[in-house]
Amino acid sequence: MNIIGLYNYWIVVVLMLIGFYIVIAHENLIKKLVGLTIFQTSVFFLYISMGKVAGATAPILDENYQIYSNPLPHVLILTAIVVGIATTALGLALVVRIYEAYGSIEENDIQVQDTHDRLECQLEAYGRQKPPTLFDQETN
Amino acid sequence: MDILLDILSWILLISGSFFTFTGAVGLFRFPDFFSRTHAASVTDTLGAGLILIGLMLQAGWGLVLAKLLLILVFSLLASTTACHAMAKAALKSGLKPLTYSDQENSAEETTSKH
Amino acid sequence: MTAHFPILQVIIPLFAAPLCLFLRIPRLVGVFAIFVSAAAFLISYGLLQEVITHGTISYKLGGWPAPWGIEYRIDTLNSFLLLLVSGVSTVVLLASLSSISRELPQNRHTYFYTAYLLCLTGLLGILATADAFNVFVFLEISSLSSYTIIAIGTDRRALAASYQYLIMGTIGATFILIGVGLMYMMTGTLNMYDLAERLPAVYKSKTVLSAFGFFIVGVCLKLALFPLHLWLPNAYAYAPSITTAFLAATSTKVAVYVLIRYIFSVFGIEFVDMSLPLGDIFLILGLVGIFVASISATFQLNIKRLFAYSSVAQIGYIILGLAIETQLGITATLLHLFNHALMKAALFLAIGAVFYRIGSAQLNHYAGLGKKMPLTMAAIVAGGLSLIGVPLTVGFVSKWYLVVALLDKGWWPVAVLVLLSSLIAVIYVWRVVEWVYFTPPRIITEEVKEAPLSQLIPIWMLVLANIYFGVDTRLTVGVSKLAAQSLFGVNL
Amino acid sequence: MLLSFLALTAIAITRMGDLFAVVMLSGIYSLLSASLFLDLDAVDVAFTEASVGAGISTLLFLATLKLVPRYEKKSRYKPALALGVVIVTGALLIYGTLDMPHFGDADAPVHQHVAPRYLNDSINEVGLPNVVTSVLASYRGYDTLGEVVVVFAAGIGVMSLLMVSQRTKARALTKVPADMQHQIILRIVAKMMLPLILIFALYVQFHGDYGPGGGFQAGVIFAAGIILYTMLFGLSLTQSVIKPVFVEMLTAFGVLLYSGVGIVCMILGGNYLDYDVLSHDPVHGQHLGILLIELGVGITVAAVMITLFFKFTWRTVKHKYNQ
Repeated sequence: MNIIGLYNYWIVVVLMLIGFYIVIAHENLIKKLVGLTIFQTSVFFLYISMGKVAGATAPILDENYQIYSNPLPHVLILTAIVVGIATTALGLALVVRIYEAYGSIEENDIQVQDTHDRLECQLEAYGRQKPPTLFDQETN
Repeated sequence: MDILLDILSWILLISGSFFTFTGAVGLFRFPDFFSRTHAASVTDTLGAGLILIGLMLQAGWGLVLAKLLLILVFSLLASTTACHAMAKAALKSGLKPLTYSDQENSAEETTSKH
Repeated sequence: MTAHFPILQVIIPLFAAPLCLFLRIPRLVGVFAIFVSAAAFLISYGLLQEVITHGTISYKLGGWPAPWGIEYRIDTLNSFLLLLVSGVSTVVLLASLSSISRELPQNRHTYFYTAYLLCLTGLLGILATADAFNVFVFLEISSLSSYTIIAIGTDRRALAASYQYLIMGTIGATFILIGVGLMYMMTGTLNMYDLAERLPAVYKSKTVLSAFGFFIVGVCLKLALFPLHLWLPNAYAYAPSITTAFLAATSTKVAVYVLIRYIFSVFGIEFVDMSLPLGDIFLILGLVGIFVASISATFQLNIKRLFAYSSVAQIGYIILGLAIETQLGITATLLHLFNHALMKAALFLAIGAVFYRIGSAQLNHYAGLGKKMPLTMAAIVAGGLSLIGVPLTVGFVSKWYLVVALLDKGWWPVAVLVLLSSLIAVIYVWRVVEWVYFTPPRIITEEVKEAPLSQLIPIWMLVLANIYFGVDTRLTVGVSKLAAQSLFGVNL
Repeated sequence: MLLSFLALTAIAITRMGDLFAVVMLSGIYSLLSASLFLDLDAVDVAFTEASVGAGISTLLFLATLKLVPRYEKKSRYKPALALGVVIVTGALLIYGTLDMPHFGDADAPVHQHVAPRYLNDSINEVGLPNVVTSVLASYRGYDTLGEVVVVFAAGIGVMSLLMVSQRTKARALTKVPADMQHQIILRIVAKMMLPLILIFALYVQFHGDYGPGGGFQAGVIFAAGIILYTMLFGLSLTQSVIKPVFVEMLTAFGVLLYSGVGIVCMILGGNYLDYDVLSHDPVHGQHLGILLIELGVGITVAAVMITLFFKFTWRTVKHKYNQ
């Protein structure tokens, strides 16, 4: 019984994890955003599942029905979906600009270019006045 | 009368499902893009269309019937146009249909439709 | 009208932001934004007075009673922070008029101010609300607009930084969403105070525990607690100066507020003690964060990055105060929240003023600026001293309270470590001083003049506030104590 | 069954290197989710997910793919650390599910505490059959305002990030023809469909009180109609019909309308967004308030979506022109 009652949630958890994995493991900026969408959509399932009542119908009042599912999670998720698309849109705009500026949408390439920039600044700073005693160890 | 309608609608539903199924099989089994598009469009038109008509027979007179009718009209319009656009885009981007010389004779009839 | 203060506070910037798009004349929009922010500041001052004299204010949005509708609830803690956020925002905006015209193309100004006001709306909304889901919505308002004001500049690295922040921030927000969902699942309510009443019945449940876990991790991502801070240094370093000053002073502070609010008012300290060694986790992460970030700061060449790392370190101090879990500790945390906002705003504004003149934030370009821009540089030094915690500055007050709280708890090794870490702060502030005062000026900087008055005034307002609140601690300490008391009072 | 489909799609997405396919799959994922939402009685959510998730978001992804490389670079990503984080998260989640009320259980706390009032009293207090709309627009109307502001904020973000100067626009337009000038069938069908789409959007907008639908969905559908038109007839023609500046103003106008309704409520003596005071009869006031704010939502959402599409398309035109 325990297994059946929770089965639905477990699948949702698996979906969330797949999305989450895409976000953190992949280098491609667009793919990260797709992963983010999957991650968020899966969280929506968590909410909607908890609002479901067995044998109920959609929460639109009608004389023919007595039991309705819980409307509150639906409202929250409506909000969350719209927030999700807003984030995606902004993220995509950033990706477009990043590609124009760096010529790549792979996280690695971008980091390499950034580090390169920073090292050049350091050379300029210490090149003439002081030897470079301390290097920036930071790699992120 | 009711039973007649019921039987008719079930026939339609089942044949619709059959076409949907063949469409899906075709999508996987056909050799090139254009023949696959053909299979997919069968799903959209014949499959979905028959199922919708079957459902309409089940629905009886009312708002639901009208809605199903609208869905039918729109899906016919939209999916055929989309298929057309897709095939055209593929052709434009340089994808050539398979011909006799590439493949055995079975490919010919599917490709010539487009 | 006073009855509507809690909502007006948030609604004024919210309503003003879209109006900006209609005004369209950049300068006008800037002035308009200043007035809007000042109005929010005045209202929050009124609110603080009201709360101190009459106690907690509750406001029912839409006229619906609390668990059904959304409630705004203002008490000492959040009115104090509302005052801080709107105040800092106003001062920063004063400096923005000239600074923005230097750093942004003309046609982006309107968008900048719109996004800025939206960000302010979001932050104020998070502070004022008593509804768990509403926090998520306003968090997203402030986050989305802060991604915008970070990326809006001309530095390409800001784009990548903003993207990184977007990913991390959205993961954080989604974790918060999961946390809220699980809490809702167990209690059936979203109102914080209703949650606080209903949660004890299900304290033992594993679901509540994981809800708590998700919520905390989500918020910690937002407040850039070590090791979840990776987005912060880049975002602060490459954003326009005004953005940096504003966000550094406010956005992480608001996240800390959410953390405090949930730990103390919603879950309750007993639950936290019972379920997780959160105090120890925070203690360790706070300490490691302080040291790692401070040491990283000493290696930075970009002065904005330097102080961004120092921000991460300061978050460590703030979390340390939380880890103590005593009234004194919370007082120290709140004090440091307030004080750190003052000093970072002053510092980043001063850096912005330098950028206005020399167009760079590289430390080596600061060579010899001590003579050219004496007032601005004096402000940077004052801010730096405050960061170290020299007496007569605000930094001293909060570190003093932190150390006292640590000793009171009996954690004297930690107190020693805190004092030691101040030494690292001395190192990185000294590096700045060395470049500014003890290096011969470069040829390019020959022509540099003092920063314009429109920037000096806000900078020195903040610096004087730094010194004033370092000497006269009645207001800040009083309010922090009151807030800490009320936090512990709720759970008794 | 649907859930397994979803899982399969998600796994396919992780494996694919072709971003175009990834985006299409994510559209399929959204559509499957929408069916699942429908199955779980969340009709409004299903509607929104289908129009927003499967429609607009796929469209935006495709618009971006026109501007960036289509294939993911195979690189050595660090699956060990990522897997670790994911497994910890998953463990925490699974651990959390152990004490959850069972799926579909009517006695779960969720159904006992706050929700019953919405289901039992909203018909008297707000007077709408669609409880989701009542809660969305009235009980938790402030959240919805926040959500409109989020959309607006995203709109502002994209506007500021993807600006194209007037000069480039004027010059580019003379050189770059619309993509689909030659698609005659498409154009004719689209011309037939467009008015119907717009009418459908209006229906969804104003029927949201009684059935699934409302400002968001309507806004998105309306925008989809305009976007369809833009894709087929070119930017310049669309922009001579709908001025971009005007659309930008509209994004702001929707937010102003929504928050303005709240302020009017305050002036009339109620709390913020307390529609009861808008009319002598509370239920009538609620109706009026909800109508207005849904309109505000619809306007902002539609305007933002159209603006987003314009901005992305302009970027594409600019790139082509520069080449």
